[in-house]
Amino acid sequence: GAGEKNPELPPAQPTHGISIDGILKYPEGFKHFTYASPAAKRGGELVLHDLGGFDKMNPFTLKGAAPAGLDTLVFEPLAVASLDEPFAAYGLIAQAIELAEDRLSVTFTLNPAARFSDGSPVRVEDVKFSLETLKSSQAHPFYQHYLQDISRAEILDERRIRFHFTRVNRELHLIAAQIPVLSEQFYRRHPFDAEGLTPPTGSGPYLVERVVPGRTITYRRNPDYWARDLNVRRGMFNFETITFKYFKDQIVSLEAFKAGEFDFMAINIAKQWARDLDGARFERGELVKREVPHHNNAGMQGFVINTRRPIFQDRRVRQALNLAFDFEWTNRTMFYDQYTPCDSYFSNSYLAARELPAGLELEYLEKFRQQLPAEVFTTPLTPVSTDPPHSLRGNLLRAVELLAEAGWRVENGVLRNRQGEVFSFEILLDSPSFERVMAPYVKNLQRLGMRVTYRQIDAALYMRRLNSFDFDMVVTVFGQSQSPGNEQRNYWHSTAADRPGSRNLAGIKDPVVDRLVDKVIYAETQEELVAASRALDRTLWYGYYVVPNWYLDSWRLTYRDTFAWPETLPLYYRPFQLLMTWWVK
Amino acid sequence: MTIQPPAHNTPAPSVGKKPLSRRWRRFRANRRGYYSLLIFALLFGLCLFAELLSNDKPLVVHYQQGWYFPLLVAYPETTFGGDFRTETDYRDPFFRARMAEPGNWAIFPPNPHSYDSINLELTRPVPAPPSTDNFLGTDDRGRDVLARLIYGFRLSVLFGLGLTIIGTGIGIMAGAIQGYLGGRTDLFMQRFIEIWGAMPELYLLIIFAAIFKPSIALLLILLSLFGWMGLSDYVRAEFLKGRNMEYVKAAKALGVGNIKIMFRHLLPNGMTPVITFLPFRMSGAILALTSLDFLGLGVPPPTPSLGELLAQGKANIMAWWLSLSTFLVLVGTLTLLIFIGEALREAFDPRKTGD
Amino acid sequence: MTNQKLLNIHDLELDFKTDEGWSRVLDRVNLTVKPGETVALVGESGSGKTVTALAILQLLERSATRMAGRIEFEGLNLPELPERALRRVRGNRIAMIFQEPMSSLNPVYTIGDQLVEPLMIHRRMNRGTARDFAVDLLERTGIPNPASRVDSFPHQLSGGQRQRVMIAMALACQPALLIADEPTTALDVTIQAQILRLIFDIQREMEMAVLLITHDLNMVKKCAERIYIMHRGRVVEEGQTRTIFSNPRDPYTIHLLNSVPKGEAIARTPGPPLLTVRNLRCHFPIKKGFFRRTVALVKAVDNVTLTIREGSTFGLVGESGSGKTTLGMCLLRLEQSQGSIEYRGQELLDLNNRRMRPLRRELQVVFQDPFASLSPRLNVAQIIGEGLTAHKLGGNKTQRLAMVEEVLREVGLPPEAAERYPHEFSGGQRQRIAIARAVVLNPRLLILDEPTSALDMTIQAQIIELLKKLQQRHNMTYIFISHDLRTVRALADEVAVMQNGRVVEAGPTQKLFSDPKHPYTRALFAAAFLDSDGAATGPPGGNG
Amino acid sequence: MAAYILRRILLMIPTLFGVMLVTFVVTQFVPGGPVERMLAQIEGHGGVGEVRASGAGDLYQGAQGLDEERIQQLRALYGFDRPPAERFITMMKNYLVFDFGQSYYHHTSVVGLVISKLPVSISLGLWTFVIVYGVCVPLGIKKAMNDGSRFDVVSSTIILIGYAIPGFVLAIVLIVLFGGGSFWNIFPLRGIVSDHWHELGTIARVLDYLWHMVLPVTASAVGSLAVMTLLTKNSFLEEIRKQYVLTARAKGLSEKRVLYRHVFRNAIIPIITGFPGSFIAAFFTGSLLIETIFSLDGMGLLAYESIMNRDYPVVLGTLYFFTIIGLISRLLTDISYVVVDPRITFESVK
Ligand SMILES: Nc1ncnc2c1ncn2[C@@H]1O[C@H](COP(=O)(O)OP(=O)(O)OP(=O)(O)O)[C@@H](O)[C@H]1O
Ligand SMILES: Nc1ncnc2c1ncn2[C@@H]1O[C@H](COP(=O)(O)OP(=O)(O)OP(=O)(O)O)[C@@H](O)[C@H]1O
Ligand SMILES: [Mg+2]
Ligand SMILES: [Mg+2]
Repeated sequence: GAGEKNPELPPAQPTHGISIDGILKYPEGFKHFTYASPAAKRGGELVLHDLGGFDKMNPFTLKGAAPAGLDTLVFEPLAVASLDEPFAAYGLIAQAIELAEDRLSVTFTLNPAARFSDGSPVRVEDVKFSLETLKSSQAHPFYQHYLQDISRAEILDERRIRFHFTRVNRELHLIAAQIPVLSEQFYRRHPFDAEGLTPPTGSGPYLVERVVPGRTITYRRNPDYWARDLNVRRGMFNFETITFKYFKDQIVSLEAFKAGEFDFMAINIAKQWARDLDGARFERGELVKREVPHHNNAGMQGFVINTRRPIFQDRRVRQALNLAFDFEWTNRTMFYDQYTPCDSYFSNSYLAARELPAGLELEYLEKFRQQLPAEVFTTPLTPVSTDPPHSLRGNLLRAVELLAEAGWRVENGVLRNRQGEVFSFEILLDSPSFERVMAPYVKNLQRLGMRVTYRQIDAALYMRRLNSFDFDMVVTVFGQSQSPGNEQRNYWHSTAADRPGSRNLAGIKDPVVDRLVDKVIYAETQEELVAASRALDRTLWYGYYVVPNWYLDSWRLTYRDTFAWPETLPLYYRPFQLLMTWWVK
Repeated sequence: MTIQPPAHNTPAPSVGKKPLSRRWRRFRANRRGYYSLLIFALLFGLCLFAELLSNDKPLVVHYQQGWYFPLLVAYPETTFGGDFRTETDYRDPFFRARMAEPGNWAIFPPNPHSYDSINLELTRPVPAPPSTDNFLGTDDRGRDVLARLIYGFRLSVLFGLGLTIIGTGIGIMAGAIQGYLGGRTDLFMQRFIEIWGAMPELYLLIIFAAIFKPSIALLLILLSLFGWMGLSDYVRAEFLKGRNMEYVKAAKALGVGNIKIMFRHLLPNGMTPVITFLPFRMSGAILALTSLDFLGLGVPPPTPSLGELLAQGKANIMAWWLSLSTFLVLVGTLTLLIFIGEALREAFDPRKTGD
Repeated sequence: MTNQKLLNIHDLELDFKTDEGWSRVLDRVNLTVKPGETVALVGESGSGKTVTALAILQLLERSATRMAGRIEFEGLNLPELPERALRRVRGNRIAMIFQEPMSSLNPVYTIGDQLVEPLMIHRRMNRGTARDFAVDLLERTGIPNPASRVDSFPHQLSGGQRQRVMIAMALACQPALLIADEPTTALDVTIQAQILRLIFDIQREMEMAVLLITHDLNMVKKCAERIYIMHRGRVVEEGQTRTIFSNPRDPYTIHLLNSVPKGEAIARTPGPPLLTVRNLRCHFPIKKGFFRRTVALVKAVDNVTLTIREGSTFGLVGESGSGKTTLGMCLLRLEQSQGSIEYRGQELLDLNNRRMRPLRRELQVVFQDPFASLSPRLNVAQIIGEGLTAHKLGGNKTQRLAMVEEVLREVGLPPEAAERYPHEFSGGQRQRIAIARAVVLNPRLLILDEPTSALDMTIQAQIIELLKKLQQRHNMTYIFISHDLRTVRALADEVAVMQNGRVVEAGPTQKLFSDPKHPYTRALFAAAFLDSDGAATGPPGGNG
Repeated sequence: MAAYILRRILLMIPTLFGVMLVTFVVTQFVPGGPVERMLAQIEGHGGVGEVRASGAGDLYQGAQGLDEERIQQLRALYGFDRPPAERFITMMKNYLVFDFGQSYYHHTSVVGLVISKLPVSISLGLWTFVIVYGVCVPLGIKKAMNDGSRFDVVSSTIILIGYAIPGFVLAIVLIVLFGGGSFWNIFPLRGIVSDHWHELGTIARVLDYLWHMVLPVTASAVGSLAVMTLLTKNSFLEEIRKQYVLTARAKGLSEKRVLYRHVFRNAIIPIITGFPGSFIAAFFTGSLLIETIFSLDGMGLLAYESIMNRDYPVVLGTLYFFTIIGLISRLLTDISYVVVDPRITFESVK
């Protein structure tokens, strides 16, 4: 948690790191990240896998697929995010970072030692080139969008470069610091969007050693890596070589792992975790599996109810839909009890609302007491449960009551309203894996008299219907970072509700939500941010816009038992990031 | 002097026996084919009454002196003193508690599961292996595999039959016309087929999936549109070859019309590909459903299809009861069909006598 | 004893499996052939001659037949011989000329390819020598232009030419025993004589024995040393040719020997012209190479002009391959032709298919190769009934069936034949089915292409009686294509002689036969009627 | 015949045009184009797994997808800012000179893409093709000879079992059994050659290649045996009782020669008919599932992905190319009918 009082603005002198709230865990001159061990041994090889294939060596263009690892192993940003702070980055290529007082520009001072793998120094021109290239139409449009508020780069002198912003935003300087630095020289020789598999020149810890097109890529540690002993790199990137083998089928890749084809795998299917990781190698202890906790913000995964549809406009109806989902049964029979129900729009995060509102949070909510349902103030966020003393029958009976209050009654086995309209809707799915979850849910809804169908459609068609909000219910996850920002407007704000392509899938148009979203976005301090997020969390929760699903607060990892790791785990990370702190025993 | 009829020790003069009955006799003479047909007909007949064999509704309920027939009438749970006004879930503990009361009873079909009833009392994770409750285990969402097999077999066979009949019919027609008439007709119909055959079927399916609600009938129509072309090439070839035969000339000399020549003289002699492909088309139709299910373009979810089971079998390779039982049904069906086809071929081949 | 007898069939019994059960076809047949000897096997159509021949070669399908008895050949009991050893006998030691040469050749290989095969296998010749040898053989069978003919496919040959190919094939390896099943039925007398001479030459050179199956008693008289007479699957009589001809004992033999076509065409007043043919031409392109370019033309029918009068019989004779069959096909528009065919004032060549179809009932044909002209998957009732249904004749189904049975009886087949399929009949029976099929429609004009070639004398006489009766009753017109000049003389009112696609001479039968003008006609008649006196070259005889 | 062939070749032009037009028109109506597909990919739809990916320390603005302006830009990139007719004409002009353009999706030209997939497809296709025809024809003939015998029934049952096992199930089973994960470690799981193939000697290379081909070829061939075998068997049964077979036997030919020379050519027409289809299928269509499971980069996967990804240049380009091949092979088939059976003509019925 955070909540310490901050100075009004971040200091306007160059610092070794930056963060969203100005607080840095690691002081100037720190030795290494705590989740990396200086005792790590260098050497050894690591073999990994990925699904699909690759056909290019530039991770920053639109078309094609770049090999896994290329962006993090070969390219480097100006500053590296630390994995145990909500949002902080420490200089890598940029030795010092200076956010202007007006927050409309940031200045990076480059580390004079920074070198590309061809030995040439990293120059400010390269940084400028990187920004311009990524913002150009040669690069993936995502970058144009992402970097749209960084208007231009200005070279101040040989080592200093300033990025100008078009508007004030808490995150912009962090975004700027994330820009990967490309070698202008290299891309002068090899056009940015050229075809082919020429290994790129970057400044990162690894070099592309060998490529078998589409199938295998091997990286070897750059012996002359300039930042080998830099604090942000110490104890990391320990393997001598890292190889990615490509598979096209998930099940086969698991078999291959069991056959010893590669060393490490993160499992994202509960059944595989519980059932398929067995065999001689596991018994002998050659392969082990381990759940590693994390604190990533799990956001909210759920069945989104499209409130643009007349039948879903009544909050009681949506609550009834909530009550019909039997999470416990689903989790037990389908997921081997591995998941935790989503209990917040910021699940697994300090931003999630707990208990009853208090303090600043209550203050925010108090203003809207009239417009808000009473539960916001009286009941903590609790997921629907069928565990005793609750039961599915009880929940369904409660749903019947709610529906009746909303004017829906069963006649001849069918749920109808006063006009005689039938309660029917369709659930759209984009992959078959959710069909099995829907089957029992739909059965339960049918007991309420609803006519519900579910079907999977092709991804492009799905996208089209999503963008035009032409659906009744879909499964989605509202992803959240450690520091919610502008994207919240896109998720919940009434202006997004009518904008095709927005992520306000539920069609929320609630003035209270709008105001709370603004509070989140314009939060000046961490405390404000937390309070606003929690208030928003409660408001959304009791709007019953989604039928909450579940999340996992750990990574399910299985690997060859040859690795050693640092004692301290990071907090917010992905498996590959964790793996980069490991070494061979 | 009168002329003696030539030697004949035929046991009994058989005047009046129609070629059809003769073919039937020949068919029966091939015991393998005949029994295959019997078994297939039996299985298929049974499946037509799948509701009586495998259902989550009891056949008869005796409750508080009243008689109830849930198969025919949908009784709300309130009938049995329950809470919901929607149809009773007869597997619900509530209902079973009612039945446990003295004087009340219910008779369930032999396999008390329907294709879409989810076993909510499962204690083990799904897919659950065979048990006394689910004879062939459950699929990955807790539904009974046996029930899905029974219903899936029915649906798949009906679908396969439909597709086969339509596809074979059109294929024979198109091939016969091209092969027999030749010339321009052949030239242009072939070009048409080439263009038609290049139609991106998947896109059409996607387009239709966007416009209509997916259903078996829609799939049947769509797949029928394209399912005939392969066969028509074979029939065409047979007709191209057959039309030069002397007996065709003879038929022409008799004044027999083109259509009759095609279907009376040429077709029976060019049936080889048709009969060979018949069983495979049936199973092909079943497998087509599988691959479409795979893309989410198949039958809508709770519909039982063998394809869906196969897809589940792939996703749960260790749950052998899924793949194995489906596979056995497929092999069984196919083998029966092939043997039937073989007997059929023999029945139509007058030269073949006995084994 | 074994070196005395080349072939010794002892108590051969044979049953065919039918849908109704086993049906006996051969009943205790005993037959011997000595080396170099010519033995004739004669008998009624359907009596089991062909089956006997096939049994000798073990060519009957094992699953569909049941066999008992011994067939000894060169001391080997053939039924017990393993397949390998049999193969060394077949084609090499025993060769067979099949009765239906037209259907017996593989349609997709050139005759050359088929001819060289036994040579390459049994004589181990290489392809080139074998081919030269084959061309030479063909030459000796009288096929004109054999060097180019050898690349023809069977369907490009006339009936007689195909038969000669069969003969050449059988003689290729100079076997010890030649089984000749009606070897000359499709051949005109001149060629016939040439073929017989060829056989005798080889017989003399190689001491080849010949088992001659035929219904041509003249030929038997002329060639055979001994005769076996078969009737209903039994050998009813056997003996020296001379003895049997002079002193037949079995009633069937007597009956058979007496049935010689007799009489002449009944004098009739010629009716109005039914069919007038002017300048009819039919040319077949010979195609070669990958692109099948036309390299030559076969003028199968070349500028033919004829008039056929209603109610008359028009005999068409001529050399094998002279275009008789093709002319018949052209008249029926089954082959494309140029010129003019006027039928009852209507130009046939101008009619489209739809308008032609009703006329088909009036214009009927009996094909030269009856087997090929019968749909293999239709039974006889369907085959014969087909025309009736096509032209909506004969009322309902039962009536039609009655008509079918009636016509079967008329051609001498039992009514239960209606239920059987073409392959279950003997050659002569199939021929009669083809005749029945045409006759049942009661046509105005009937083209008969060698209608009696496979029939023994008794049946032949019966069929000719039938034809005459129908002519009288319905004023039918016949075009009678035959190489059997005696039958032609007995039947035809007018005769045309064809050679190389042209009609070289035509006129009233009497006049033509008594005073042939064209040298070819003269040569033809000379051959035919000289032989009948039995004065011509007989078999030189073996060492019997 | 020459005229016929010429006519057929000339007719290929309108046919090809028709094929392209029809397909192009259909693609115009497909809901959700490459832009949507790209968006879906950016937003990570269609994945497996019951927990959707969520942020892990990243800035989360990326999750918003793209704004309208960017989407328009994408549209322009794919050429959708121009009217369909214009696009079609440009496309056809380019196709005439075999310029197939760039994939929407992969960072390669269509031609390059196809070429990169061919080694796999040809390997799989060739072996499957060879095995299928090499096994089916003799087996079918043998079955025809022994029709109804125990051998016939048993072999039928076996090939039917092979047919009925869906390819992907078989493939997975093979992998589980022989891939080393659970049972025996005998065959490799991935690719057509090992990664270090280039460092091997010639013989080792060949062995390595064959070693890699065993499982995928087995998986793809097993299912294809049944149809072809039974087709051969039935075609032979149709011919085997004809008169000319008797003649051939009477000549004293060996059974083999009778069957393979005399009957074969008469019975082969149905087999030839299936040829172009299975040829194209084997070499160019490939098998999506086999390729996926054995991690092979072949045409099957490409075709499927480009269809699902709405990668129209690849869809249409490959279609154009394969249609040409298809048309030619159909013509060849027809010509081979005439070669095989001289009685066949294509003239209209008289
Ligand atoms: N496959 C068969 N099935 C049943 N019966 C058959 C079969 N083949 C021949 N027969 C019968 O066997 C008998 C003898 O036939 P075969 O062919 O030997 O006669 P044939 O003496 O050669 O007569 P023809 O002179 O007419 O050729 C005939 O009655 C015929 O109907
Ligand atoms: N389809 C064809 N292609 C080429 N030549 C053919 C074809 N059909 C027949 N011929 C040739 O035409 C000529 C006449 O044949 P046709 O069958 O009319 O003779 P035919 O008089 O009936 O002889 P036969 O008495 O031997 O039956 C023969 O030389 C034959 O080779
Ligand atoms: Mg005979
Ligand atoms: Mg003739």
